[in-house]
Amino acid sequence: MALNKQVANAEEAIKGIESGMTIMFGGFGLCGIPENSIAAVRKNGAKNLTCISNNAGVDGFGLGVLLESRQVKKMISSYVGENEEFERQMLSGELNVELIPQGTLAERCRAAGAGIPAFFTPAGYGTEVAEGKEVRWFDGKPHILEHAFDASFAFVKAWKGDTAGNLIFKATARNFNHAMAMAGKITVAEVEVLVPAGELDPMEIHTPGIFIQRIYQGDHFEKRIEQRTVRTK
Amino acid sequence: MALNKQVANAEEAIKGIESGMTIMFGGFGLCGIPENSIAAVRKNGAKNLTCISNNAGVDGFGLGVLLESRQVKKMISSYVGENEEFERQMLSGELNVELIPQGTLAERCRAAGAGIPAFFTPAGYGTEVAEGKEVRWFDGKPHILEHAFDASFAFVKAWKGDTAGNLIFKATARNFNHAMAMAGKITVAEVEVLVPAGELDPMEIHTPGIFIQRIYQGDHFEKRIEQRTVRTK
Amino acid sequence: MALDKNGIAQRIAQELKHGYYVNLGIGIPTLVANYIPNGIDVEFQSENGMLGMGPFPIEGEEDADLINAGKQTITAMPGAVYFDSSTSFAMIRGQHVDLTVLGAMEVSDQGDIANWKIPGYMVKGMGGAMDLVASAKNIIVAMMHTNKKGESKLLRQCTLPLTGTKCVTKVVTNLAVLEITEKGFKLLERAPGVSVEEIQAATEGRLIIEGEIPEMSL
Amino acid sequence: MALDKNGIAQRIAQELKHGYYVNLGIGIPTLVANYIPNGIDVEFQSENGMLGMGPFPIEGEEDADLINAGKQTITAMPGAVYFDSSTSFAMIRGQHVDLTVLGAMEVSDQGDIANWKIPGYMVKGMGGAMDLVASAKNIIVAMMHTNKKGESKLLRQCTLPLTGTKCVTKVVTNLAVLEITEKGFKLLERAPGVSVEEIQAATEGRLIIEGEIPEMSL
Repeated sequence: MALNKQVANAEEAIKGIESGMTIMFGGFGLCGIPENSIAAVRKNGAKNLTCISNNAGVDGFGLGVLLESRQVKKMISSYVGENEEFERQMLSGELNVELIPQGTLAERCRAAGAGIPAFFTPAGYGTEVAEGKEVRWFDGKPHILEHAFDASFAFVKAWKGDTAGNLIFKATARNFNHAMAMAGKITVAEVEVLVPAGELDPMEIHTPGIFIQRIYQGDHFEKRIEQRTVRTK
Repeated sequence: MALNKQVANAEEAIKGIESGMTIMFGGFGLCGIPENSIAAVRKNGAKNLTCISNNAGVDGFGLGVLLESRQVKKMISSYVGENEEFERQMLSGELNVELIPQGTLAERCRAAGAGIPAFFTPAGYGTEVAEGKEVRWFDGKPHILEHAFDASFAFVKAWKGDTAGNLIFKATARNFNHAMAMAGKITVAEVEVLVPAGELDPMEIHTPGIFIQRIYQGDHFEKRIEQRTVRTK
Repeated sequence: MALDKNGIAQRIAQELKHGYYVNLGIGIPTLVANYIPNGIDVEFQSENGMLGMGPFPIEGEEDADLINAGKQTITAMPGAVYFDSSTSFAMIRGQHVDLTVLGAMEVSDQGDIANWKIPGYMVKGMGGAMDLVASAKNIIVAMMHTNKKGESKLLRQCTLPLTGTKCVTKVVTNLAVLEITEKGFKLLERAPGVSVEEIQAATEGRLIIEGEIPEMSL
Repeated sequence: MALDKNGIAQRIAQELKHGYYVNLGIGIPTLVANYIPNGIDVEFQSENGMLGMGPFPIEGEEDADLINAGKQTITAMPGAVYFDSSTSFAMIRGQHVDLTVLGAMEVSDQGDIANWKIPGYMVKGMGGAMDLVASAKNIIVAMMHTNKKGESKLLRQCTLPLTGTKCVTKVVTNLAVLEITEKGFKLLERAPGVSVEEIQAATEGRLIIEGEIPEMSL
């Protein structure tokens, strides 16, 4: 029998979250973010969180919600624009921000999930990102040593999921969700549609259920669009 | 417009293969092996090849075909059983064999495709696989440094593909084909069914076409079964 | 009476816990799948690229594209998923698999394991064994207590080339269940009718015998 | 007459070759997609996870799950494919992308680039730029030749924190097309009606002028 990872709701899914933890949040901009888990963490009230997320949401949505409630001590991201509260907290020194190259961010997530404690990448060589890091040349090109992340929880969002934790993402909403799902010690997946194990085609699954500890169908998905750009017919 | 990687046949697909090259071959056992490309390399006659492949085929099928014709100088594999000609050449010293852990083999392929020149893994620490390799401890556990492969060609086999090089694999025939597709300087994909770009669902593709330089529909797939095991109804 | 291979597999199956992901090696370990206790859900990982491995197919339904790591034709259970080799070993290296069961030629009383190479013989390779033993949280070795010459396979030091060091957690043999501790093999259970003395005589490595040693219940 | 942003994009589009995979940064680079020469097939990579990016959607057909790296709603072309961020940067780091077009605040005559941080100002982050410039085989910078104060952005040494070193291959500005060589910026083309002297005056880094410098043909 397939293993059953289903939990009732977001509140149950985030059980164990405590102040001071390091948590990953999937998504790129507002696309594919774990809205329901974020709302539950807000309600939970855990403080001094270190959040690993490519972006930091916008005012009032996405991780912006946890910034407003002052639950975040540190953000580890590649790009944090478009958020006034973020900017205020960062400039006032309330919020600690570590900016790292986007590919390094993704690979440090995958490495954490894949049991690779460290790897060499060319990204950031010769920049302040490389400060204090080991440099080694391979094939005539400089690289720096980067380490796997260590996160207690990872919150990810998928389109469809089954009770065994298998996930399918829609379009570009896959982004960081896959590698972060691999990386969390406890990975919580929220999905738009939850089906019984056996209903998804095993060839169409993007993230195998072994990486997922808890899965639930979200109550509500706002799926806000950050930059609505259109053309005329 | 999607890019067009289609070539007419196996002969055209392997153009550029030369004696002394390092070549990757996808597949696990006889499952998902690039039968048509192997046959074309046999016909081409290039010698002194270094072959990176999880296994070495069986007598008369898979890479066994290139062993029979004495085209292989060196095999880099994780497991090489079930092949008498292989055993004969290895014991006589005609064939050089480098055995490496299967996970390290897979990760060295992915690393090659992903621009990661080297990474740390715990596999092989304290064994002869670690001899001469850098050891470093992370989180109280010893790891060894392993390097990305460097292969001129990679031959992979998929179930369906489109003219843009996008690939879908069937069941466990995905195995090493995905990471090797990423790794080859020139990656050649043979598929059972080739369709025009746009006919595959972009969410169902396993290997993006950017990793594939040439694709063709194979003439004939024998798809031999190595261990036919069944139960009675 | 000493266990046969099926008995070893049956005893190891008692180590399965509800919710485990399990990787079974070739040989005796494969038989463990036949003895899953009632009420326990586990999923089998096959390192060539699937989770949710099912039994062998019914004759005529074999699929060349669906095999296990032993290259045998198999089937998929509901909830199964396929993936590529680098993802498969990401699962293994990243400690997402809860239990690994492997055969061995030798195990040392510090938990070293040798199971891939005998100098002087044709070496077929380590396959995925080195990745599995280097990373798995819980590694149970399934093997006969002695080799065909009657020599102990539970040693003070392995004599064969190692597959991994300080990694085995338990050993289940035809004679006994033993746990690897800092001080050596701790005897946990005897096979039905096998005496502590017989086990002691068949064990070259340090053997810890504390109190009454119960018989296995199968 | 100096080019406007569209003119810069149009000139860069001439660098596209049939069969290229291209990553376009935010700003002027995005406009390059509007000027693909006839008969040339290229595919656009968006580092948030797709190949085969198409134009903006028709109003009412926006999909929150389908955006580009600038977080704009987009569409997919036939032959498109979606993937996760670690695979996306595997493509970039592994040099599978043929051409990267980026904006910049400064470029040095050794090919260093600064485009992510101005000390004293709010820093938003490097996004994927550091990965792109560290790995791409062919990096073209699209920018104005001088900043708003009229100061050259083509320098002997960058003054701002670097994004990458010795990586830029060409610079296309409102005034000129320049190639990075070992000896500095080699002037290849002038914008229509712009003189070599004007370009020289606007270039702080070493400028190499050899022979007659042709005007761009747009």
